[in-house]
Amino acid sequence: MKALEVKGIVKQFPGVLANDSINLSINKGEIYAIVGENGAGKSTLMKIIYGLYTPTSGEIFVFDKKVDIKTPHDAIGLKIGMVHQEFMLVARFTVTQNIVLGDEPSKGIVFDYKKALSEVKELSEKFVLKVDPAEKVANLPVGIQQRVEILKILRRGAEILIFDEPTAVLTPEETEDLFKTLMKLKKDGKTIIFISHKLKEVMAIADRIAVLRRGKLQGVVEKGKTSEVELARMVVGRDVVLKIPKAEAKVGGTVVSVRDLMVKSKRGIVGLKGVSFDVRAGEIVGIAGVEGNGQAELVNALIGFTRPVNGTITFDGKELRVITPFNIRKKGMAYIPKDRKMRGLVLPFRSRENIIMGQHTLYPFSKNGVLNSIEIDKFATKKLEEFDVRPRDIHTKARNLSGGNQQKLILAKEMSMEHKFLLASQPTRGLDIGAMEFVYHKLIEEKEKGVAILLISLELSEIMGLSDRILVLYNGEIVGETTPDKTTEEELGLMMLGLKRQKRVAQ
Amino acid sequence: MKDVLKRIVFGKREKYWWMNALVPLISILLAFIVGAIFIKITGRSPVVAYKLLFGASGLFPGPYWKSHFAEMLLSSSMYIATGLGFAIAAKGGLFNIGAEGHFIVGGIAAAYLGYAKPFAGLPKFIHLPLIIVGVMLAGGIWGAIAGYLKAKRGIHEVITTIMLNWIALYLIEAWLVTGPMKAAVETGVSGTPYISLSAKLPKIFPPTRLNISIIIILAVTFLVWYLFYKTTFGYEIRTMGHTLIFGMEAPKAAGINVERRTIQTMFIAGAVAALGGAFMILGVLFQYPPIFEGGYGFDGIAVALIGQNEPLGVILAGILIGALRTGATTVQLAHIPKTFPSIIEGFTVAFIALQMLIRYWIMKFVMRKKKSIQSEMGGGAK
Amino acid sequence: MRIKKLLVLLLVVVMVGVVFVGCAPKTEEPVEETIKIGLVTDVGGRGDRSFNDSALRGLETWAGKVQYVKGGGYEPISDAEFNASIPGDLKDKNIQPLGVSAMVLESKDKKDYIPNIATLVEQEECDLVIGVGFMLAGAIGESAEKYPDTKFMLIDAAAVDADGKMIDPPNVVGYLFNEHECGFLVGAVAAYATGTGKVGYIGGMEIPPVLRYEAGYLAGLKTIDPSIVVIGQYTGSFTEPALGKSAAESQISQGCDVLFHAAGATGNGMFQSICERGAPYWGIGVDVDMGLDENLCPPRTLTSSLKHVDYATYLAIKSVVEGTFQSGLVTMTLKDGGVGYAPDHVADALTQDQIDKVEHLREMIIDGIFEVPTDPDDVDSWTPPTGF
Amino acid sequence: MNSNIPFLNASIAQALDYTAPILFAALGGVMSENAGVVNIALEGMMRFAAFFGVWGSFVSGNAWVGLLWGVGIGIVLGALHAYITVKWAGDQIISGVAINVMAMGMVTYLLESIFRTTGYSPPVAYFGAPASKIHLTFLKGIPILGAFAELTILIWFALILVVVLHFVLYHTVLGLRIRAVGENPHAAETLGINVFKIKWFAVIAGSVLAAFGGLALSLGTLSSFTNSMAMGKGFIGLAAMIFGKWTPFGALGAILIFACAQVLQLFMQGTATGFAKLIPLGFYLSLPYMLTIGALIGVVGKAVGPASDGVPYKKES
Repeated sequence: MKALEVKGIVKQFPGVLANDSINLSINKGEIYAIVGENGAGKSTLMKIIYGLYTPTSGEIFVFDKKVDIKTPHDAIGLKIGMVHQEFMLVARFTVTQNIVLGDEPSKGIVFDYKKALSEVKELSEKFVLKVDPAEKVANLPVGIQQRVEILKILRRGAEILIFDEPTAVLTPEETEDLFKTLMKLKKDGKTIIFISHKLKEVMAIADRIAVLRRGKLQGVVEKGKTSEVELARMVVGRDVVLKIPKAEAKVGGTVVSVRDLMVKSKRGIVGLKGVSFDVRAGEIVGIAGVEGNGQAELVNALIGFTRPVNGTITFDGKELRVITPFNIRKKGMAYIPKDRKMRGLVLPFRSRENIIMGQHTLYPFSKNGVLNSIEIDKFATKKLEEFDVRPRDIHTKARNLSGGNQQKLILAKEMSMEHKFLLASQPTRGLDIGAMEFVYHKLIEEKEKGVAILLISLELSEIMGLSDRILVLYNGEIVGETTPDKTTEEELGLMMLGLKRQKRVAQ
Repeated sequence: MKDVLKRIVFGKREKYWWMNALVPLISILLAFIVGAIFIKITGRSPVVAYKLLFGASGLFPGPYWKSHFAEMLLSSSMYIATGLGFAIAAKGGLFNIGAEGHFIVGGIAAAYLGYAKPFAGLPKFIHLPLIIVGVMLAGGIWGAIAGYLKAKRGIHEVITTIMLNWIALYLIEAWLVTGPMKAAVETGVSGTPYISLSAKLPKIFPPTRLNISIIIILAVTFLVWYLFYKTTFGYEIRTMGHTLIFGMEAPKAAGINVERRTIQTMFIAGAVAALGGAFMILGVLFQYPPIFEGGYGFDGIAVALIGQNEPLGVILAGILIGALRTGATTVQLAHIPKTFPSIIEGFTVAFIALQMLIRYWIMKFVMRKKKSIQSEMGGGAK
Repeated sequence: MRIKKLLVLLLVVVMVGVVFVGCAPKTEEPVEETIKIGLVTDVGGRGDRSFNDSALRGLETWAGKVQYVKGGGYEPISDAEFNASIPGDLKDKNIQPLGVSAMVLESKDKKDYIPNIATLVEQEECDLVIGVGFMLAGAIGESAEKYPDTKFMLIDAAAVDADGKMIDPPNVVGYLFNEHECGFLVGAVAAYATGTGKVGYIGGMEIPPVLRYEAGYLAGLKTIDPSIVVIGQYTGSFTEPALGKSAAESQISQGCDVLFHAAGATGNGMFQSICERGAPYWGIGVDVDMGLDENLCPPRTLTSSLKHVDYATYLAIKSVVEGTFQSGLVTMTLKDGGVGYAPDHVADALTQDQIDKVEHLREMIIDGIFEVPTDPDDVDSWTPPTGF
Repeated sequence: MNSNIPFLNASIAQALDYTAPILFAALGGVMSENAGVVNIALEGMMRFAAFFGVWGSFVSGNAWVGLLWGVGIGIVLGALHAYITVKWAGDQIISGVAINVMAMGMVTYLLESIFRTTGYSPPVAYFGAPASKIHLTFLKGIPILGAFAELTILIWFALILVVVLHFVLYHTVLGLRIRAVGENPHAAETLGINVFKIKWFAVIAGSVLAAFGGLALSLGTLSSFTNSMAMGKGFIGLAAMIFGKWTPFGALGAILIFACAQVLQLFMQGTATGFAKLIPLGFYLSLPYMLTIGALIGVVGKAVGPASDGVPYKKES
C-alpha cells in the first residue's frame, strides 16, 4: 500500500522555482529518506505535504486517496505528522502543555491538566520516549525537545511521520537514540519520511532514498544498491568526498589562557565549574561535549556577555579584568556564533552593511566616525567573491540569503577582522556538504596563518578531523584531554556522557 | 512593542522603491476621502470644509496666504522636532512615548535660560545658541533617564517614558512655574517671567511670526539623517534598531556597546524633541505659561509614523500635520469643529498601518499590467 | 473578487456624489450691516462650564440673543429663554439684546491665539475681539498694536507686550475680578454651615485667580471661626472630574461637610460626590451660579461664588455698540456687582442672624472697611475684621 | 482609633474607584498581548467607549444601554485593530496610534455634533448613583472590608474579571491556545490551531475590556463624558500591564500600588503640616509616577513579555 504519493508538485516562489514537478511514492511502513543540499527543495516539499505551503500545482495522495491539504489541520486529520527542523515548541510551556496543545483533554472549557499529565506519561511509556511531563521545555536539552515533538505527533495518531533534518542539532548519542526510536516506529507500522543532508545517517537508517537537487528529483535509489559516494555525486552533481583536510600544526605561543573559569548560566545556576585550558597560536583546540554541558557559558564568558563568577582569562599574556565584547574584540578575537540569526547577522541589513559590523569603526571603512561607502562597497564586493557568498550582490539583505550563504557572510566578516584568536561555536550547524567543506577549508587556512582556534562542536567527526587537541566538556567540567590520534569516536562519546574520565595532560 | 522597526527603508535598490513614497500618498488621499464621507454623514459640506481647511493651511496660495504659510511652518517645526524624537528612538529599537515630556522640559529650560539673569544680559549671538544647547542638554538628560533605566535595569522604555511625562508635567507646572520660577507680581503675568529680547528667535518673514525655528529644525533633521546613514554611530544605532526588540545579540557580539548606545539614542531623541518646546517658548509664547497643554509630543508619534521614521518623511509629514492644524481653527468659520483635522490625521495613520493592503492593491494593479502570474506580495493577502 | 470591485466602484460613485452635492450652488446669506463681535476662547473652549461658557453667554445669549445649535450656526431664542438666562443678582442691570452677530473661534493650542485673532480681524472684520482668559494677554497685547482700528477686550488680565510688561493700548479694555471678595463671602457662609468644623477646598492649579479664591475663602472662614480646619487639595488639573471626585471623597472621609472648589470642570466631580451622598454635605460652586445648573447638584449647592464674566463681556460689547468704549483696566468688584455670592440654599443652612452677618461683611467690603487678602500665604498674618 | 475606620475604608474604596478603569484597560492589554498583538490603543478605546456609553445612556436613559453601546464600539474598534494587524499583518504600533489619534479627533467631533459642546456632556444615568451601587451593608464598619460595602457594579466586575481572566488564561483550553499563539504562533499553527481566529478573538475581547475601562470612567466614577476623559489612563494601564508582567494579577498589583499612591498623595496634600507643607505641590502630584518607577527599579526588574508579542503573524504562502 502506498502511504503517500505526490504527483507533479510545483512550487514557485518569487524568483525561485523551489519544486519542479516532483513525483514521489512512499510505501507504508518504510523509512524513506529525502536528501539534497540546503535549498534543494526538501523542506518546501514537506511543508506542502503538511499544509503550510500551497503548491502552485500538483496532486497529493494519502493512502491511495487524492487529498487536498490546505492547513496543518487537514494534514493532522490525514494522520500526517511533522517534526520540524526548527522545533515548533512553546518554550514557556511544559512538556505536557506542548504535547496536548491543539487537542487538549478538557472538562467543559476547563483545561484538564492532570489528565493531560497522565496521558503524556502513558504515551511516553508506550513509545519508550522518556520525558518529564511537568518540566518546562525551555529547560530541556535539544534531544529531549525532539522527543517532545515526536510524542506530540504520535499523540495525534500520526501514521506518516515527517522528520525535517532531525539530526542537525543532535549529539551522536542522541542521534543513535533517535534512530532506535525510528526503527521502533517502523516496526509499529508507521511510515517515516526522513529528510537529511547527512549521507552517512541516511545510509544507516533509510530503506529508500530520494535525491533532490535544485528543486528537481534526481532519482530514487534503494539503500542496498547504492553507496555514500554515489549518493554524494547525485546530491552535489559532481564527485565529492567529504574529507577534512589535515594540516600540521605549527604551534606558537599561548594566545588565550583560561584558569579556573566558573560561569553562571542564564538561569542562574553554575554552568561552568572551573575549567582551565590554553589555546596556542596555530592550533585548533576542539571542545567536544553534549550540548548544554557548559559550552554556552564558556562562549558567553569568552565573548564578554557574562561576567565569570570566578577565574581568569588571559589574552596574549595580559589578564583581562572586565571583558566586554568591545574590548575583547579590540584585542583580536573573532567569533563565529552557533546561532547565525541571533548573534551573527543583522537580518534586515544588506550584505555590505553586515560585513563591516564590528570593524566599521576602523579605517578605511570610516574615518572620524564618518562611514566611507566607496571603501565599504569595494571591500564587500571583494569579500563576497572571496568567500563565495551567493548572490554576489552586496545589496542583498541578509534575511534573503540561504543558511550556508549567511554562514559564509559571517565567516567573511569575522575572518577579515584582525584577529589572533578565533572562537568557532558549531560553525557548520545546519550546513550542507558544500558549505561545510568551505568552512573546514577556511578554518585550516586560519590555522596555517597562525591563528589560535577554539572549536566547539557537537559533531565528533568534525572534532576528530580538525582538532590538534581535544577537550571533553561534561557537566561544566573538562573531563578529558586527548589528541585525535590517541582516541576514537567511541571513547570520546563515553567521555561526553560522563562515563569515562581521563587524566588531563599537564598544562 | 517589538515591531516598531519592521519598516521599509527608502532606497532605490528595492525593486519597487517608489512604493515607499506612493503608499503614504495614497494613505493621505484615502484619509481625505474618508474624512469627506464622515463630514457629509454628520451633515456638513465637505467642499466647504476642505476649501476652508486648505485655504488656511498655508499649502496653497490664496488670500492671507503669507501668514498662513508662516503659521504652518511655525507649527511644522515643532511637529518635526517631536516626530524626530520618536523616529530617532525607533531607529535604535526603542519605543519612545516621551516626546511630550521632552517637549515641556525643553520649554521650561528655554524659558529659564531666556529670562534668568546671568544669561539674559548676553548678546543675542551668544545667548540664543547657549539656550539651544541648554535646552538640548535638558531634554537629552530627561530622555537619557529612560535610556539608562532601559540599558542598566532592563525596565521597559514605554513605562518609564509614560511616567516621566507625568513627572515632568507636575514638577514643572505644579512646582517650578508656580514656585521658584514664578514671575514677579508687578509684571502682570502668571507663569514664568518673559524671556529677554536676546532670547527670542529672529523672525525671517515679517510681518508674520515665522522665525528661524524652521531653519534650525531642517538643519537638525539633516544632521540626524547624516548621523543615521553616514556615521559609525548611526550605523550602530541602526544595528540595534533591527535587533534589540527581537532580543537578538548580533550587534553586542560584534563589539557594539549596546547599553551606551541605548542611553545615547534616548539622549538625542530627547534633545531633538526638546527643541520643539524651545521653539514654542522662544518663538511663540516668550514665557512658560502656567498651563501648557501641549499635545505636540503625541502628535509627533503620528508624524513619525506617517513619515515612516525616515528624516525626509518626518519633514513631509510634519508639514502635512502642521498645515492641517493651521487650517484647523479656520474651519470653525463654517461651524465645523476644530478637531476635524485630527480625524484626517487619524485616518492617515490608519491607512499607513494598512499599507500591506494598499501595497497589495498597487501590486495587483502593476501585475495586471505586467501580466505576471506571481504575486510579489504574499502575506496575509488571501 | 467581483463583489469587491463592485464595492470599490460604489465607493467611488458615492464619493463623487458627495463632492457634487457639496458643490451645489449655495445661497449666500445676505450681508447685514450689523456689528460683528469676534471671540477667541482659550484652550478649554466651548462647554467648559466655566469662564469660556460664561463669556459666550455674555456674547451669544445676551448680546446676540441666539443660541449655538447642533451642527454649527446659531438660531434665535425666545424672550422667555433670554430672561431665564439672566441670573438673579443681575436682574436689575437692564440686560437687553444688542443685535450683534457673533463669530467664535475656539483655540486648540496656545499657538492658535494670534492666528485666530488675525482671522477674526482680517477675514471677518470684527469690530470687537474678545480674548477669554489671562492666557490671551500676550496675544491681545500684540494684536492690539497690529490692528489699531479694532477694539479688543480681555478677560481676567491686562494686555501685556512681548516682554510681559503690562501695557495700556487705546483699543484694549481688560476686565479683572476680585475673586477674593466673593471667595471671602462663601468662606463665611461655609463657616456658618459646617457642622463638623471641618471644610474642604479643591483647587485646580495654583494660578492667580484660583489663589485669590483660596485666599478669600480661608480669610472668610478665619473671620467667622478661626478654629475651623480646612483640608485643601490641588488636583493639578482643571479638566478631570474624576480627580475632583477623588479629592472630595478624601475630604469627606476626613470629616469635611462643606466643600468649595475652584477647579473648573474638575469640580464637577466634587458635586457628583456631594450629590451621591446628599445631606448633610454641601458643595459651593465657583464662577457661575452652579445651584442653577441641573447638570451638577442643585439640591445640595449651598452657594456659589459668582464671577460675572458674562456681564463683563456684555458690558464691553455694549460699550462698543453704544460707542462708549473706553480702554484701560476695569476691576469688577462686589460693589459693582461683578462678583458676588448666589443665594441658592443659604437660607436653608444658615439662620437669619447669620445671613445678616454675612450681608454685613459684604457691606463692609464694599465700604472698604477692611481688605481681603489675595494670597493664601498672607491669611495667617492677616487680622480678621470685627464688629459685624 | 475607631474613628479612623471610616476614613480608612473610604480611602480604600477611593483607591478601588481609581483602580477600576485602569485595571480594565490593563486587562484588555493582557488579553490582546498574550495572543501576540500589542495594543497601545487602549487609551483611544477607553475614550471612544466612555463617549459611546454616555451617548447610549443619554439616548435611552438607561445606564445598561450605555454599557451596550460602549461594548459595541469596543467590538468595532477591536475589529478594526484586528483587521489591520491580524488580517493584513499591519504594524501594531501604527494601528494603535491611529486609533488613539482618531479617538482624539472623532470623539470631540461627535461630542460637538451631539451635545453642542466641546467640553462636557450632560449627566446621564450611571452606575455610581447611590441606588445603583452594590450595597453590602453588613461589611460597613469592618476595617478594610468595609471599603467593599458600597461599590459600583463596574468595580466589582473589574475585580472579578482579574480572577476570571487568570482562570481563562491559565486554566482553560482557550487560554492555553491564546498563550501558545502569543508565544509561538507557528507551533500553534502546526498543531492545527487557527492562529488568525484566536488573534481576532483576543484582540476584540481585549478591546472590549478596554472599552469597559472607558465605561468605568464615564458611567462608573462619573455620570458624564468630559473631553479630557481618559487622560493618560490607557497608557498607565499599558504600563501597569508590562509592570505586572502580562498577567492579570500582576497588573492588578501594579495598579493598586499606583492607586494607593494617588490616594496617599491627596491625603498628604490635604493634611500637610510643618515641614511637609513646604514640599511643593508638584512633588505630591508626581508621587504616584515616581513610586511606579521606584518599584520597577527596586523590586520588579526586567519584564519579559510573550515571545511573539508584536510580531505580525503571516501564514507562509
